[in-house]
Amino acid sequence: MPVVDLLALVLMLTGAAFFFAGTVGLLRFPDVYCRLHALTKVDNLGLGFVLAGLALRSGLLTVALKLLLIWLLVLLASTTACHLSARAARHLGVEPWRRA
Amino acid sequence: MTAILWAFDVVLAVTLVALAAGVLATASLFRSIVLFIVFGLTMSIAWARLDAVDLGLVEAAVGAGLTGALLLNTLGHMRSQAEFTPEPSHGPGGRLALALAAGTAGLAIGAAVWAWPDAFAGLGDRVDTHLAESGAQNPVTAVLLNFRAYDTLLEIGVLVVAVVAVWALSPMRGRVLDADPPGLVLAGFVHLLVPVVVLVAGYLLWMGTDAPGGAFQAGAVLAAAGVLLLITGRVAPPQLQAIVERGAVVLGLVAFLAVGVAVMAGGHAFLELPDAWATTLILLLESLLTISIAIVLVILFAGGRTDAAHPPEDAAP
Amino acid sequence: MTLTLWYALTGVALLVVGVYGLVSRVHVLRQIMAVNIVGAGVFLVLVAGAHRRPSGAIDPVPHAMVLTGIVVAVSATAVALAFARRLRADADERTDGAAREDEARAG
Amino acid sequence: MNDWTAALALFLLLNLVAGLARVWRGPTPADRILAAQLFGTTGVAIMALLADALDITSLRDVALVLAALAAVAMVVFVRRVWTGQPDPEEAADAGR
Repeated sequence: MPVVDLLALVLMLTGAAFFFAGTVGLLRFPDVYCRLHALTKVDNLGLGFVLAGLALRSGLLTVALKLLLIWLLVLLASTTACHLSARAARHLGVEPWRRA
Repeated sequence: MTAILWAFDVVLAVTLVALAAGVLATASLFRSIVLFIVFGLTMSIAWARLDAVDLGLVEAAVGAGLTGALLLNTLGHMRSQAEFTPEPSHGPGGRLALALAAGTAGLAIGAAVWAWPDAFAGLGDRVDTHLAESGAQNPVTAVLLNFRAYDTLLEIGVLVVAVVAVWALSPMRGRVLDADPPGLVLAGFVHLLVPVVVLVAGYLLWMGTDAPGGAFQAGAVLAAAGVLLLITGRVAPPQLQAIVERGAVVLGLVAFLAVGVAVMAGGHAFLELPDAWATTLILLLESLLTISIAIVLVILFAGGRTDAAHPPEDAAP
Repeated sequence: MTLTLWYALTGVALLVVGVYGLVSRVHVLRQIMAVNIVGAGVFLVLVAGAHRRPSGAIDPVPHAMVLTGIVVAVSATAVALAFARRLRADADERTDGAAREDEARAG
Repeated sequence: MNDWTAALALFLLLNLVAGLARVWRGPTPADRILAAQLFGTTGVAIMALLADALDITSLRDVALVLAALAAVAMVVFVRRVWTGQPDPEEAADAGR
């Protein structure tokens, strides 16, 4: 396997690990505020790694730029959605979790 | 390779059916709607798996931007009143009968599908033969704008009729919407995102003649940007009073008819695009259709005029 | 089992679930979603069937039909939702007095 | 190496399905609407991986559309559905 492909594979596997961690967090964290971290931070890092791996695999600058644009758009959307849903949850009266 | 993709197909199909069942089985309407949004987005993965990229694009735009927005919007309108009415149940006998009837119909259709011949060219070969003279490299665009332009013409007609129908059902009393300022983060987000979305729509439109993309995809994406502007109060709800607004609704239909009739001057049949002009005409039609489709979808989302004479009852702060 | 058959049968399954939901559920929003699920099932059958050309390419005609179908489904959904809202608004107007009493009692 | 990207797409699809359990369980509406966000990240990744696994480059455009519209459902939710009142249906659900 060429070095570039190997590097791409490592990047994508790292991304998959982050996605897995995000899913575990989404299912296991105690309240919506914690779960937002899993979904809008961890998963985004995972997406970044996966897209970086794919960009490396394609070997084309245009493809890499398109994937970068996709990642930036997702970051923008996630950040906003995280803020909006946390605010909505607070207004809905969802109490933040505290260790009992 | 194949085994992996098979596993993918199995997981995808089971997920789709489970989501559909969940949408219809759950007690909470809100949960139902969220599952329905997810169902639509999962369909776009299925389209990707079936090489139907054009459909994946439009489903992604519709699923992420429009259907969910329409349903959530209606739920928001309906929820202001006493809402929760438990579903009357049919009783076990009735449910069993209904399930048996639906299952039998499914078995019959399933058997018909099972009996399909494995190889079936359909109309694909004829499209391939004439693709070069259609004015578009993307066969789906060639079918939509040239070979079966009648279908597309009528579809634009359906969109205009939908606007008329929605408008005929208004005005209605409801809650005052979009009055609160959106907040700094949301306002900034919309400010940043809308130009990018417009750019993406333009890209899909431009790509449409050669690759997956085109008027419907671009129109649906553009409509989502319109929904964002509407919902954050950046643009006022359409009232369909101004000639510009009304003109935009019928723009696609009128352009389509005009082109269809104009080619007849050159001795062609109605909507028969002359080969030499086909690419130009398709691009022109698609551009106008994109604008029309986007505006119609935004107007459908807005859902009718607001009645100034009868202000909504909870308008007071 | 081919790709075509698998996805076409998935479409049939969606059709069955949608039809059952349509006739067994009462809330109008859920019925509108049921109609959309039936539509999705039909689309899936059509597009799966387009995947059978001997050349391995796809038949673009069903794709184009489903593309228009999706957009028509969205506009039909919008009209149905406008009907639902109008029905609800009219029903509320009739029961306005009763609702106000309820509110007074709850408050 | 398309095998690898196909396998990763399958893995992420399973992640997505597992995440959907959160939609079902809730408990708050904000938890449920997060599912739409799940498609903004995991769905985009699946689409980009499929573009590579199936050799259909234009699937990246689908990923682009998903990414561009990822937050629309959430925006509609906070602007139209959230009214600050407790939801009678959610209460009914919780009691089940």
